[in-house]
Amino acid sequence: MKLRYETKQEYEVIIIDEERIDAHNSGDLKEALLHKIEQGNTQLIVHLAQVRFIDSSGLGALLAAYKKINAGHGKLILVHVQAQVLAMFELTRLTQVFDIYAELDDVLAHHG
Amino acid sequence: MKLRYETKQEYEVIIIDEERIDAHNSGDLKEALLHKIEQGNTQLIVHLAQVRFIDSSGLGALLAAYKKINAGHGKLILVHVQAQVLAMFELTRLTQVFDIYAELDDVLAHHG
Amino acid sequence: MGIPVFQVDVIIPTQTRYLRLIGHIGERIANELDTYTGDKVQLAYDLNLVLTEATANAIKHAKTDSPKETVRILIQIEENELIIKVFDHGQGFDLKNVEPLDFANPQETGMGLFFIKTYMDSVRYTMTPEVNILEISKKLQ
Amino acid sequence: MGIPVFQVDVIIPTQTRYLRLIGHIGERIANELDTYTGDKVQLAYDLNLVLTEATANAIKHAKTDSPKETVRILIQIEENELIIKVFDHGQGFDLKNVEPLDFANPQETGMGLFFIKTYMDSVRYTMTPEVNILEISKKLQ
Ligand SMILES: Nc1ncnc2c1ncn2[C@@H]1O[C@H](COP(=O)(O)OP(=O)(O)O)[C@@H](O)[C@H]1O
Ligand SMILES: Nc1ncnc2c1ncn2[C@@H]1O[C@H](COP(=O)(O)OP(=O)(O)O)[C@@H](O)[C@H]1O
Repeated sequence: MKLRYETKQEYEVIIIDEERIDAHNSGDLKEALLHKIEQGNTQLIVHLAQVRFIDSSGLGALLAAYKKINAGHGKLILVHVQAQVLAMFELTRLTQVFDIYAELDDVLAHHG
Repeated sequence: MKLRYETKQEYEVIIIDEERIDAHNSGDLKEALLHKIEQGNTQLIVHLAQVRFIDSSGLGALLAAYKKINAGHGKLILVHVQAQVLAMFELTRLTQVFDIYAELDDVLAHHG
Repeated sequence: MGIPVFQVDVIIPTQTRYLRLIGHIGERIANELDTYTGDKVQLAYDLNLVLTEATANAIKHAKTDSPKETVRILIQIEENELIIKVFDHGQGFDLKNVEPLDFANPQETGMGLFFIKTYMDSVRYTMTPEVNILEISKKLQ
Repeated sequence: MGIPVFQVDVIIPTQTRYLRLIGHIGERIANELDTYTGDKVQLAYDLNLVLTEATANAIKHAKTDSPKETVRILIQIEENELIIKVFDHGQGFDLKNVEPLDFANPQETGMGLFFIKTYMDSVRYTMTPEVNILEISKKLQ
Protein backbone atom coordinates (compact mmCIF):
# COMPACT_ATOMS: atom_id res chain seq x y z
CA MET A 1 0.00 0.00 0.00
CA LYS A 2 1.36 3.37 -1.02
CA LEU A 3 1.02 5.91 1.80
CA ARG A 4 2.50 9.35 2.28
CA TYR A 5 2.74 11.31 5.52
CA GLU A 6 2.63 15.02 6.23
CA THR A 7 2.47 17.02 9.44
CA LYS A 8 0.07 20.00 9.45
CA GLN A 9 -0.26 21.99 12.68
CA GLU A 10 -1.14 19.40 15.36
CA TYR A 11 -2.30 16.88 12.77
CA GLU A 12 -0.54 13.89 11.27
CA VAL A 13 -1.92 13.52 7.74
CA ILE A 14 -1.90 10.07 6.11
CA ILE A 15 -2.36 10.37 2.35
CA ILE A 16 -3.53 7.15 0.72
CA ASP A 17 -1.90 6.95 -2.68
CA GLU A 18 -4.01 4.09 -4.02
CA GLU A 19 -7.14 3.99 -6.18
CA ARG A 20 -8.42 0.90 -4.48
CA ILE A 21 -8.59 -0.38 -0.91
CA ASP A 22 -9.63 -4.02 -0.61
CA ALA A 23 -8.72 -7.12 1.40
CA HIS A 24 -5.37 -7.18 -0.40
CA ASN A 25 -4.05 -3.94 1.08
CA SER A 26 -6.43 -3.03 3.94
CA GLY A 27 -4.28 -5.00 6.39
CA ASP A 28 -1.34 -2.74 5.55
CA LEU A 29 -3.49 0.34 6.00
CA LYS A 30 -4.71 -0.80 9.41
CA GLU A 31 -1.19 -1.58 10.53
CA ALA A 32 0.13 1.79 9.36
CA LEU A 33 -2.65 3.69 11.16
CA LEU A 34 -2.28 1.71 14.37
CA HIS A 35 1.47 2.27 14.23
CA LYS A 36 0.95 6.05 13.99
CA ILE A 37 -1.31 5.91 17.05
CA GLU A 38 1.16 3.76 18.97
CA GLN A 39 3.82 6.35 18.19
CA GLY A 40 1.75 8.82 20.20
CA ASN A 41 -0.14 10.68 17.47
CA THR A 42 -3.57 11.64 18.73
CA GLN A 43 -4.81 13.77 15.81
CA LEU A 44 -4.89 11.79 12.56
CA ILE A 45 -6.25 12.92 9.23
CA VAL A 46 -6.72 10.30 6.52
CA HIS A 47 -6.65 11.86 3.04
CA LEU A 48 -8.72 9.80 0.60
CA ALA A 49 -8.69 11.87 -2.61
CA GLN A 50 -7.05 9.10 -4.64
CA VAL A 51 -9.37 6.37 -3.37
CA ARG A 52 -12.00 5.53 -5.95
CA PHE A 53 -13.00 2.25 -4.33
CA ILE A 54 -13.12 0.84 -0.81
CA ASP A 55 -14.49 -2.49 0.39
CA SER A 56 -15.71 -3.66 3.79
CA SER A 57 -12.20 -4.58 4.93
CA GLY A 58 -11.06 -1.04 4.14
CA LEU A 59 -13.88 0.43 6.20
CA GLY A 60 -12.93 -2.06 8.91
CA ALA A 61 -9.31 -0.86 8.89
CA LEU A 62 -10.41 2.77 9.36
CA LEU A 63 -12.84 1.75 12.10
CA ALA A 64 -10.13 -0.17 13.96
CA ALA A 65 -7.94 2.94 13.94
CA TYR A 66 -10.86 5.10 15.03
CA LYS A 67 -11.60 2.85 17.99
CA LYS A 68 -8.02 2.85 19.15
CA ILE A 69 -7.51 6.58 18.85
CA ASN A 70 -10.91 7.36 20.36
CA ALA A 71 -10.08 5.21 23.39
CA GLY A 72 -7.14 7.56 23.97
CA HIS A 73 -9.34 10.64 23.43
CA GLY A 74 -7.68 11.38 20.11
CA LYS A 75 -9.36 12.14 16.79
CA LEU A 76 -9.47 10.44 13.41
CA ILE A 77 -10.69 12.71 10.62
CA LEU A 78 -11.35 11.83 6.98
CA VAL A 79 -10.90 14.34 4.15
CA HIS A 80 -11.47 14.30 0.39
CA VAL A 81 -13.82 11.33 0.42
CA GLN A 82 -15.07 10.64 -3.15
CA ALA A 83 -18.83 10.43 -3.63
CA GLN A 84 -19.11 6.69 -4.17
CA VAL A 85 -16.83 5.95 -1.24
CA LEU A 86 -18.81 8.35 0.93
CA ALA A 87 -22.00 6.49 -0.02
CA MET A 88 -20.59 3.41 1.69
CA PHE A 89 -19.92 5.33 4.91
CA GLU A 90 -23.49 6.56 4.73
CA LEU A 91 -24.98 3.12 4.11
CA THR A 92 -23.15 1.66 7.13
CA ARG A 93 -23.85 4.86 9.12
CA LEU A 94 -20.12 5.22 9.70
CA THR A 95 -20.70 8.88 8.85
CA GLN A 96 -21.89 9.08 12.48
CA VAL A 97 -18.58 7.70 13.70
CA PHE A 98 -15.99 9.57 11.64
CA ASP A 99 -15.47 13.30 11.36
CA ILE A 100 -15.59 13.86 7.61
CA TYR A 101 -14.49 17.13 5.97
CA ALA A 102 -14.35 18.11 2.32
CA GLU A 103 -10.91 19.75 2.48
CA LEU A 104 -7.85 19.60 4.65
CA ASP A 105 -8.13 23.39 5.08
CA ASP A 106 -11.62 22.99 6.54
CA VAL A 107 -10.14 20.88 9.32
CA LEU A 108 -7.29 23.29 9.95
CA ALA A 109 -9.63 26.30 10.03
CA HIS A 110 -12.13 24.54 12.26
CA HIS A 111 -9.83 22.96 14.80
CA GLY A 112 -6.76 25.15 14.34
CA MET B 1 -19.07 6.80 -33.23
CA LYS B 2 -18.73 10.29 -31.79
CA LEU B 3 -17.15 12.67 -34.31
CA ARG B 4 -16.82 16.45 -34.35
CA TYR B 5 -16.01 18.63 -37.34
CA GLU B 6 -14.14 21.92 -37.62
CA THR B 7 -12.95 23.95 -40.58
CA LYS B 8 -9.42 25.43 -40.34
CA GLN B 9 -8.10 27.38 -43.33
CA GLU B 10 -8.47 25.01 -46.30
CA TYR B 11 -8.71 21.97 -44.03
CA GLU B 12 -11.72 20.02 -42.83
CA VAL B 13 -10.80 18.63 -39.40
CA ILE B 14 -12.49 15.44 -38.19
CA ILE B 15 -12.06 15.05 -34.44
CA ILE B 16 -12.60 11.50 -33.24
CA ASP B 17 -14.22 11.68 -29.84
CA GLU B 18 -13.75 8.04 -28.89
CA GLU B 19 -11.09 6.25 -26.85
CA ARG B 20 -11.37 3.14 -28.93
CA ILE B 21 -11.73 2.34 -32.63
CA ASP B 22 -12.51 -1.27 -33.38
CA ALA B 23 -14.72 -3.32 -35.70
CA HIS B 24 -17.76 -2.02 -33.83
CA ASN B 25 -17.34 1.61 -34.89
CA SER B 26 -14.74 1.61 -37.69
CA GLY B 27 -17.50 1.19 -40.28
CA ASP B 28 -19.05 4.45 -39.09
CA LEU B 29 -15.68 6.18 -39.26
CA LYS B 30 -15.05 5.00 -42.80
CA GLU B 31 -18.50 6.11 -43.90
CA ALA B 32 -18.09 9.54 -42.32
CA LEU B 33 -14.70 10.09 -43.95
CA LEU B 34 -15.87 8.90 -47.38
CA HIS B 35 -18.91 11.15 -47.06
CA LYS B 36 -16.69 14.17 -46.39
CA ILE B 37 -14.68 13.34 -49.51
CA GLU B 38 -17.81 12.85 -51.61
CA GLN B 39 -18.94 16.27 -50.43
CA GLY B 40 -15.88 17.67 -52.21
CA ASN B 41 -13.43 18.11 -49.35
CA THR B 42 -9.90 17.45 -50.58
CA GLN B 43 -7.87 18.42 -47.49
CA LEU B 44 -8.84 16.29 -44.50
CA ILE B 45 -7.21 16.25 -41.08
CA VAL B 46 -8.12 13.42 -38.70
CA HIS B 47 -7.55 14.42 -35.07
CA LEU B 48 -6.76 11.35 -32.97
CA ALA B 49 -5.90 12.80 -29.54
CA GLN B 50 -8.72 10.92 -27.80
CA VAL B 51 -7.94 7.60 -29.43
CA ARG B 52 -6.09 5.32 -27.03
CA PHE B 53 -6.70 2.18 -29.06
CA ILE B 54 -7.15 1.30 -32.73
CA ASP B 55 -7.48 -2.12 -34.33
CA SER B 56 -6.85 -3.32 -37.89
CA SER B 57 -10.34 -2.35 -39.03
CA GLY B 58 -9.72 1.20 -37.81
CA LEU B 59 -6.46 1.40 -39.75
CA GLY B 60 -8.40 -0.01 -42.71
CA ALA B 61 -11.03 2.73 -42.45
CA LEU B 62 -8.35 5.43 -42.52
CA LEU B 63 -6.61 3.72 -45.42
CA ALA B 64 -9.85 3.53 -47.41
CA ALA B 65 -10.31 7.27 -46.97
CA TYR B 66 -6.69 7.91 -47.88
CA LYS B 67 -7.01 5.94 -51.12
CA LYS B 68 -10.15 7.75 -52.16
CA ILE B 69 -8.83 11.23 -51.40
CA ASN B 70 -5.43 10.46 -52.91
CA ALA B 71 -7.09 9.34 -56.16
CA GLY B 72 -8.57 12.84 -56.38
CA HIS B 73 -5.17 14.42 -55.55
CA GLY B 74 -6.38 15.47 -52.11
CA LYS B 75 -4.63 14.98 -48.78
CA LEU B 76 -5.42 13.05 -45.61
CA ILE B 77 -3.36 14.14 -42.61
CA LEU B 78 -3.30 12.63 -39.13
CA VAL B 79 -2.59 14.72 -36.02
CA HIS B 80 -2.22 13.97 -32.31
CA VAL B 81 -1.54 10.27 -32.74
CA GLN B 82 -0.88 8.67 -29.34
CA ALA B 83 2.33 6.67 -28.99
CA GLN B 84 0.79 3.20 -28.88
CA VAL B 85 -1.47 3.96 -31.82
CA LEU B 86 1.47 5.38 -33.76
CA ALA B 87 3.38 2.14 -33.12
CA MET B 88 0.71 0.32 -35.14
CA PHE B 89 1.13 2.69 -38.09
CA GLU B 90 4.85 2.05 -37.88
CA LEU B 91 4.51 -1.72 -37.71
CA THR B 92 2.31 -1.79 -40.82
CA ARG B 93 4.48 0.92 -42.45
CA LEU B 94 1.39 3.05 -42.86
CA THR B 95 3.60 5.88 -41.60
CA GLN B 96 4.83 5.91 -45.22
CA VAL B 97 1.29 6.40 -46.48
CA PHE B 98 -0.16 9.02 -44.17
CA ASP B 99 1.14 12.48 -43.43
CA ILE B 100 1.39 12.49 -39.64
CA TYR B 101 1.92 15.68 -37.61
CA ALA B 102 2.18 16.15 -33.87
CA GLU B 103 -0.06 19.24 -33.73
CA LEU B 104 -2.79 20.82 -35.81
CA ASP B 105 -0.74 24.04 -35.79
CA ASP B 106 2.19 22.22 -37.41
CA VAL B 107 -0.04 21.39 -40.36
CA LEU B 108 -1.40 24.91 -40.62
CA ALA B 109 2.09 26.44 -40.42
CA HIS B 110 3.53 23.99 -42.91
CA HIS B 111 0.81 23.99 -45.53
CA GLY B 112 -0.82 27.31 -44.73
CA MET C 1 -34.27 -18.86 -16.28
CA GLY C 2 -34.01 -16.03 -18.78
CA ILE C 3 -32.23 -15.89 -22.10
CA PRO C 4 -28.45 -15.92 -21.62
CA VAL C 5 -26.73 -12.96 -23.24
CA PHE C 6 -23.12 -13.34 -22.19
CA GLN C 7 -21.04 -14.78 -19.39
CA VAL C 8 -17.63 -14.41 -17.82
CA ASP C 9 -16.20 -17.34 -15.89
CA VAL C 10 -13.02 -16.72 -13.92
CA ILE C 11 -10.83 -19.07 -11.91
CA ILE C 12 -8.21 -17.55 -9.61
CA PRO C 13 -5.91 -18.86 -6.90
CA THR C 14 -7.07 -18.11 -3.35
CA GLN C 15 -5.01 -14.92 -3.21
CA THR C 16 -6.36 -11.48 -2.49
CA ARG C 17 -4.13 -9.91 -5.19
CA TYR C 18 -6.67 -11.12 -7.77
CA LEU C 19 -9.54 -9.20 -6.18
CA ARG C 20 -8.91 -6.10 -8.27
CA LEU C 21 -9.06 -8.12 -11.50
CA ILE C 22 -12.43 -9.53 -10.47
CA GLY C 23 -13.67 -6.10 -9.41
CA HIS C 24 -12.55 -4.48 -12.65
CA ILE C 25 -14.24 -7.15 -14.73
CA GLY C 26 -17.43 -6.38 -12.82
CA GLU C 27 -17.07 -2.67 -13.62
CA ARG C 28 -16.55 -3.42 -17.30
CA ILE C 29 -19.53 -5.72 -17.46
CA ALA C 30 -21.74 -2.96 -16.07
CA ASN C 31 -20.78 -0.83 -19.07
CA GLU C 32 -22.26 -3.42 -21.42
CA LEU C 33 -25.62 -3.72 -19.71
CA ASP C 34 -27.67 -1.64 -22.09
CA THR C 35 -31.02 -2.90 -20.83
CA TYR C 36 -30.28 -1.49 -17.36
CA THR C 37 -32.21 1.72 -16.94
CA GLY C 38 -30.62 2.85 -13.67
CA ASP C 39 -27.35 4.68 -13.04
CA LYS C 40 -24.66 2.63 -14.82
CA VAL C 41 -21.75 4.37 -13.11
CA GLN C 42 -23.22 3.36 -9.76
CA LEU C 43 -23.93 -0.16 -11.03
CA ALA C 44 -20.25 -0.43 -12.05
CA TYR C 45 -19.21 0.47 -8.51
CA ASP C 46 -21.73 -1.91 -6.97
CA LEU C 47 -20.67 -4.87 -9.11
CA ASN C 48 -17.03 -4.12 -8.35
CA LEU C 49 -17.89 -4.13 -4.63
CA VAL C 50 -20.16 -7.16 -4.61
CA LEU C 51 -17.70 -9.29 -6.59
CA THR C 52 -14.84 -8.12 -4.38
CA GLU C 53 -16.72 -8.95 -1.16
CA ALA C 54 -17.98 -12.34 -2.32
CA THR C 55 -14.59 -13.38 -3.70
CA ALA C 56 -12.74 -12.14 -0.60
CA ASN C 57 -14.98 -14.32 1.57
CA ALA C 58 -14.38 -17.35 -0.63
CA ILE C 59 -10.62 -16.75 -0.41
CA LYS C 60 -10.70 -16.15 3.36
CA HIS C 61 -12.66 -19.30 4.08
CA ALA C 62 -10.91 -21.60 1.60
CA LYS C 63 -10.06 -24.98 3.09
CA THR C 64 -6.31 -24.76 2.53
CA ASP C 65 -3.91 -22.06 1.51
CA SER C 66 -2.31 -24.37 -1.04
CA PRO C 67 -1.38 -22.46 -4.20
CA LYS C 68 -3.50 -25.01 -6.07
CA GLU C 69 -6.66 -24.04 -4.19
CA THR C 70 -8.88 -21.93 -6.44
CA VAL C 71 -12.02 -19.82 -6.37
CA ARG C 72 -14.37 -19.79 -9.34
CA ILE C 73 -16.45 -16.71 -10.09
CA LEU C 74 -19.17 -17.08 -12.72
CA ILE C 75 -20.98 -13.96 -13.93
CA GLN C 76 -23.98 -14.60 -16.17
CA ILE C 77 -25.91 -11.87 -17.88
CA GLU C 78 -29.41 -12.65 -19.01
CA GLU C 79 -31.76 -10.24 -20.70
CA ASN C 80 -33.29 -9.02 -17.44
CA GLU C 81 -31.02 -10.36 -14.74
CA LEU C 82 -27.42 -10.52 -13.66
CA ILE C 83 -26.37 -13.64 -11.75
CA ILE C 84 -23.11 -14.07 -9.87
CA LYS C 85 -22.01 -17.44 -8.55
CA VAL C 86 -18.95 -17.75 -6.35
CA PHE C 87 -17.77 -21.28 -5.65
CA ASP C 88 -15.73 -22.01 -2.53
CA HIS C 89 -14.23 -25.13 -1.01
CA GLY C 90 -14.30 -24.03 2.61
CA GLN C 91 -16.30 -25.29 5.58
CA GLY C 92 -19.32 -23.28 4.48
CA PHE C 93 -21.78 -21.37 6.65
CA ASP C 94 -25.46 -20.66 7.11
CA LEU C 95 -26.63 -17.32 5.74
CA LYS C 96 -29.43 -17.27 8.32
CA ASN C 97 -26.90 -17.20 11.14
CA VAL C 98 -25.15 -14.08 9.88
CA GLU C 99 -25.88 -11.25 12.29
CA PRO C 100 -27.37 -8.05 10.82
CA LEU C 101 -25.25 -4.91 11.20
CA ASP C 102 -25.53 -3.27 14.58
CA PHE C 103 -25.49 0.38 13.52
CA ALA C 104 -25.34 1.60 17.12
CA ASN C 105 -22.22 -0.42 17.78
CA PRO C 106 -20.22 -0.68 14.56
CA GLN C 107 -17.84 -3.62 14.17
CA GLU C 108 -14.81 -3.98 11.94
CA THR C 109 -16.14 -7.13 10.30
CA GLY C 110 -19.48 -8.35 9.02
CA MET C 111 -20.11 -5.58 6.48
CA GLY C 112 -19.38 -7.66 3.37
CA LEU C 113 -22.62 -9.62 3.21
CA PHE C 114 -24.51 -6.48 4.24
CA PHE C 115 -23.23 -4.72 1.10
CA ILE C 116 -24.01 -7.73 -1.06
CA LYS C 117 -27.57 -7.90 0.28
CA THR C 118 -28.07 -4.15 -0.01
CA TYR C 119 -26.85 -3.72 -3.59
CA MET C 120 -28.29 -6.91 -5.02
CA ASP C 121 -31.80 -8.38 -5.14
CA SER C 122 -31.26 -11.91 -3.86
CA VAL C 123 -28.55 -13.89 -2.10
CA ARG C 124 -28.44 -17.65 -1.55
CA TYR C 125 -25.75 -19.97 -0.20
CA THR C 126 -25.82 -23.67 -1.05
CA MET C 127 -23.50 -26.29 0.45
CA THR C 128 -22.68 -29.60 -1.20
CA PRO C 129 -19.93 -32.09 -0.30
CA GLU C 130 -17.89 -30.94 -3.32
CA VAL C 131 -18.38 -27.21 -3.37
CA ASN C 132 -20.31 -24.34 -1.79
CA ILE C 133 -22.00 -21.76 -3.98
CA LEU C 134 -22.89 -18.19 -3.10
CA GLU C 135 -25.46 -17.14 -5.68
CA ILE C 136 -26.35 -13.49 -6.00
CA SER C 137 -28.68 -11.91 -8.50
CA LYS C 138 -29.87 -8.50 -9.56
CA LYS C 139 -32.77 -7.57 -11.80
CA LEU C 140 -31.65 -5.44 -14.71
CA GLN C 141 -34.66 -3.23 -15.26
CA MET D 1 1.83 -27.71 -20.25
CA GLY D 2 2.80 -25.38 -17.43
CA ILE D 3 1.21 -24.81 -14.07
CA PRO D 4 -2.12 -22.98 -14.45
CA VAL D 5 -2.30 -19.77 -12.45
CA PHE D 6 -5.64 -18.30 -13.43
CA GLN D 7 -8.05 -18.23 -16.31
CA VAL D 8 -10.86 -16.12 -17.72
CA ASP D 9 -13.44 -17.79 -19.94
CA VAL D 10 -15.90 -15.51 -21.72
CA ILE D 11 -18.88 -16.31 -23.93
CA ILE D 12 -20.42 -13.48 -25.95
CA PRO D 13 -22.98 -13.23 -28.73
CA THR D 14 -21.49 -12.72 -32.22
CA GLN D 15 -21.80 -8.94 -31.91
CA THR D 16 -18.96 -6.47 -32.29
CA ARG D 17 -20.27 -4.38 -29.37
CA TYR D 18 -18.68 -6.91 -27.00
CA LEU D 19 -15.18 -6.41 -28.44
CA ARG D 20 -14.35 -3.65 -26.00
CA LEU D 21 -15.26 -5.85 -23.02
CA ILE D 22 -12.92 -8.56 -24.31
CA GLY D 23 -10.17 -6.02 -25.01
CA HIS D 24 -10.50 -4.45 -21.57
CA ILE D 25 -10.34 -7.83 -19.86
CA GLY D 26 -7.09 -8.42 -21.77
CA GLU D 27 -5.70 -5.11 -20.52
CA ARG D 28 -6.63 -5.95 -16.95
CA ILE D 29 -5.08 -9.38 -17.14
CA ALA D 30 -1.79 -7.85 -18.28
CA ASN D 31 -1.72 -5.88 -15.01
CA GLU D 32 -1.70 -9.11 -13.02
CA LEU D 33 1.18 -10.77 -14.84
CA ASP D 34 3.91 -10.18 -12.29
CA THR D 35 6.29 -12.70 -13.80
CA TYR D 36 6.41 -10.72 -17.06
CA THR D 37 9.64 -8.78 -17.16
CA GLY D 38 8.85 -6.67 -20.25
CA ASP D 39 6.85 -3.45 -20.57
CA LYS D 40 3.48 -4.17 -18.95
CA VAL D 41 1.76 -1.09 -20.36
CA GLN D 42 2.69 -2.29 -23.85
CA LEU D 43 1.60 -5.83 -23.01
CA ALA D 44 -1.78 -4.47 -21.92
CA TYR D 45 -2.18 -2.78 -25.31
CA ASP D 46 -1.03 -5.87 -27.18
CA LEU D 47 -3.42 -8.21 -25.36
CA ASN D 48 -6.26 -5.76 -25.93
CA LEU D 49 -5.40 -5.74 -29.64
CA VAL D 50 -4.82 -9.46 -30.08
CA LEU D 51 -8.05 -10.37 -28.29
CA THR D 52 -9.96 -7.76 -30.27
CA GLU D 53 -8.61 -8.99 -33.62
CA ALA D 54 -9.12 -12.68 -32.88
CA THR D 55 -12.64 -12.15 -31.53
CA ALA D 56 -13.60 -9.84 -34.42
CA ASN D 57 -12.59 -12.56 -36.89
CA ALA D 58 -14.61 -15.19 -35.05
CA ILE D 59 -17.62 -12.85 -35.10
CA LYS D 60 -17.18 -11.94 -38.77
CA HIS D 61 -16.90 -15.54 -39.90
CA ALA D 62 -19.60 -17.00 -37.64
CA LYS D 63 -21.90 -19.39 -39.46
CA THR D 64 -25.12 -17.51 -38.80
CA ASP D 65 -25.96 -14.15 -37.40
CA SER D 66 -28.55 -15.68 -35.10
CA PRO D 67 -28.56 -13.92 -31.72
CA LYS D 68 -27.96 -17.38 -30.20
CA GLU D 69 -24.66 -17.79 -32.04
CA THR D 70 -21.78 -17.25 -29.64
CA VAL D 71 -18.02 -16.88 -29.54
CA ARG D 72 -16.03 -18.30 -26.66
CA ILE D 73 -12.76 -16.68 -25.63
CA LEU D 74 -10.61 -18.58 -23.14
CA ILE D 75 -7.58 -16.86 -21.62
CA GLN D 76 -5.31 -19.10 -19.57
CA ILE D 77 -2.36 -17.82 -17.62
CA GLU D 78 0.33 -20.27 -16.68
CA GLU D 79 3.49 -19.48 -14.79
CA ASN D 80 5.51 -18.76 -17.95
CA GLU D 81 2.95 -18.56 -20.71
CA LEU D 82 -0.26 -16.87 -21.69
CA ILE D 83 -2.60 -18.87 -23.92
CA ILE D 84 -5.64 -17.49 -25.73
CA LYS D 85 -8.16 -19.77 -27.41
CA VAL D 86 -10.95 -18.34 -29.53
CA PHE D 87 -13.63 -20.79 -30.59
CA ASP D 88 -15.67 -20.10 -33.71
CA HIS D 89 -18.41 -21.94 -35.54
CA GLY D 90 -17.72 -20.62 -39.03
CA GLN D 91 -16.46 -22.33 -42.18
CA GLY D 92 -12.89 -22.11 -40.93
CA PHE D 93 -9.76 -21.34 -42.96
CA ASP D 94 -6.18 -22.40 -43.42
CA LEU D 95 -3.61 -20.19 -41.72
CA LYS D 96 -1.06 -21.18 -44.37
CA ASN D 97 -3.16 -19.59 -47.09
CA VAL D 98 -3.27 -16.18 -45.42
CA GLU D 99 -1.23 -13.76 -47.51
CA PRO D 100 1.54 -11.85 -45.73
CA LEU D 101 1.19 -8.06 -45.66
CA ASP D 102 2.30 -6.36 -48.85
CA PHE D 103 3.95 -3.28 -47.37
CA ALA D 104 4.49 -1.73 -50.79
CA ASN D 105 0.81 -1.94 -51.60
CA PRO D 106 -1.17 -1.60 -48.36
CA GLN D 107 -4.66 -3.11 -48.24
CA GLU D 108 -7.56 -2.26 -45.99
CA THR D 109 -7.90 -5.83 -44.76
CA GLY D 110 -5.57 -8.61 -43.74
CA MET D 111 -3.81 -6.76 -40.90
CA GLY D 112 -5.52 -8.62 -38.04
CA LEU D 113 -3.58 -11.87 -38.20
CA PHE D 114 -0.42 -9.90 -38.93
CA PHE D 115 -0.81 -8.11 -35.58
CA ILE D 116 -1.58 -11.36 -33.80
CA LYS D 117 1.51 -13.03 -35.24
CA THR D 118 3.70 -10.02 -34.54
CA TYR D 119 2.73 -9.49 -30.91
CA MET D 120 2.45 -13.13 -29.88
CA ASP D 121 4.85 -16.07 -30.04
CA SER D 122 2.76 -18.75 -31.70
CA VAL D 123 -0.54 -19.00 -33.60
CA ARG D 124 -2.37 -22.18 -34.57
CA TYR D 125 -5.81 -22.79 -36.09
CA THR D 126 -7.52 -26.14 -35.68
CA MET D 127 -10.75 -27.16 -37.40
CA THR D 128 -13.09 -29.86 -36.11
CA PRO D 129 -16.64 -30.65 -37.18
CA GLU D 130 -18.01 -29.02 -34.00
CA VAL D 131 -15.81 -25.98 -33.56
CA ASN D 132 -12.71 -24.22 -34.86
CA ILE D 133 -10.07 -23.00 -32.44
CA LEU D 134 -7.57 -20.21 -32.93
CA GLU D 135 -4.89 -20.80 -30.33
CA ILE D 136 -2.39 -18.06 -29.60
CA SER D 137 0.33 -18.07 -27.01
CA LYS D 138 2.97 -15.79 -25.61
CA LYS D 139 5.90 -16.61 -23.36
CA LEU D 140 5.84 -14.53 -20.20
CA GLN D 141 9.52 -14.10 -19.50
N1 LIG E 1 -17.63 -18.20 1.80
C1 LIG E 1 -17.81 -18.28 3.13
N2 LIG E 1 -17.47 -19.40 3.79
C2 LIG E 1 -17.65 -19.49 5.12
N3 LIG E 1 -18.16 -18.52 5.89
C3 LIG E 1 -18.51 -17.37 5.29
C4 LIG E 1 -18.37 -17.17 3.88
N4 LIG E 1 -18.82 -15.95 3.56
C5 LIG E 1 -19.23 -15.39 4.71
N5 LIG E 1 -19.05 -16.24 5.76
C6 LIG E 1 -19.43 -16.00 7.17
O1 LIG E 1 -20.28 -14.87 7.23
C7 LIG E 1 -19.74 -13.87 8.11
C8 LIG E 1 -20.06 -12.48 7.58
O2 LIG E 1 -19.37 -12.28 6.37
P1 LIG E 1 -19.11 -10.80 5.89
O3 LIG E 1 -20.37 -10.05 6.04
O4 LIG E 1 -18.53 -10.88 4.52
O5 LIG E 1 -18.09 -10.18 6.91
P2 LIG E 1 -16.62 -10.54 7.35
O6 LIG E 1 -16.04 -11.43 6.28
O7 LIG E 1 -15.98 -9.21 7.47
O8 LIG E 1 -16.76 -11.24 8.68
C9 LIG E 1 -18.27 -14.19 8.17
O9 LIG E 1 -17.70 -13.74 9.35
C10 LIG E 1 -18.24 -15.69 8.05
O10 LIG E 1 -18.51 -16.28 9.30
N1 LIG F 1 -12.06 -17.16 -37.66
C1 LIG F 1 -11.90 -17.16 -38.98
N2 LIG F 1 -12.71 -17.91 -39.77
C2 LIG F 1 -12.55 -17.93 -41.11
N3 LIG F 1 -11.61 -17.22 -41.77
C3 LIG F 1 -10.79 -16.45 -41.04
C4 LIG F 1 -10.89 -16.37 -39.62
N4 LIG F 1 -9.91 -15.55 -39.19
C5 LIG F 1 -9.25 -15.12 -40.27
N5 LIG F 1 -9.77 -15.66 -41.40
C6 LIG F 1 -9.29 -15.47 -42.77
O1 LIG F 1 -8.00 -14.89 -42.74
C7 LIG F 1 -7.98 -13.66 -43.46
C8 LIG F 1 -7.07 -12.66 -42.81
O2 LIG F 1 -7.61 -12.28 -41.54
P1 LIG F 1 -7.17 -10.94 -40.87
O3 LIG F 1 -5.69 -10.83 -40.98
O4 LIG F 1 -7.75 -10.87 -39.52
O5 LIG F 1 -7.74 -9.79 -41.79
P2 LIG F 1 -9.22 -9.38 -42.22
O6 LIG F 1 -10.15 -9.99 -41.26
O7 LIG F 1 -9.15 -7.90 -42.16
O8 LIG F 1 -9.36 -9.88 -43.63
C9 LIG F 1 -9.44 -13.22 -43.54
O9 LIG F 1 -9.69 -12.44 -44.65
C10 LIG F 1 -10.16 -14.56 -43.60
O10 LIG F 1 -10.17 -15.05 -44.90
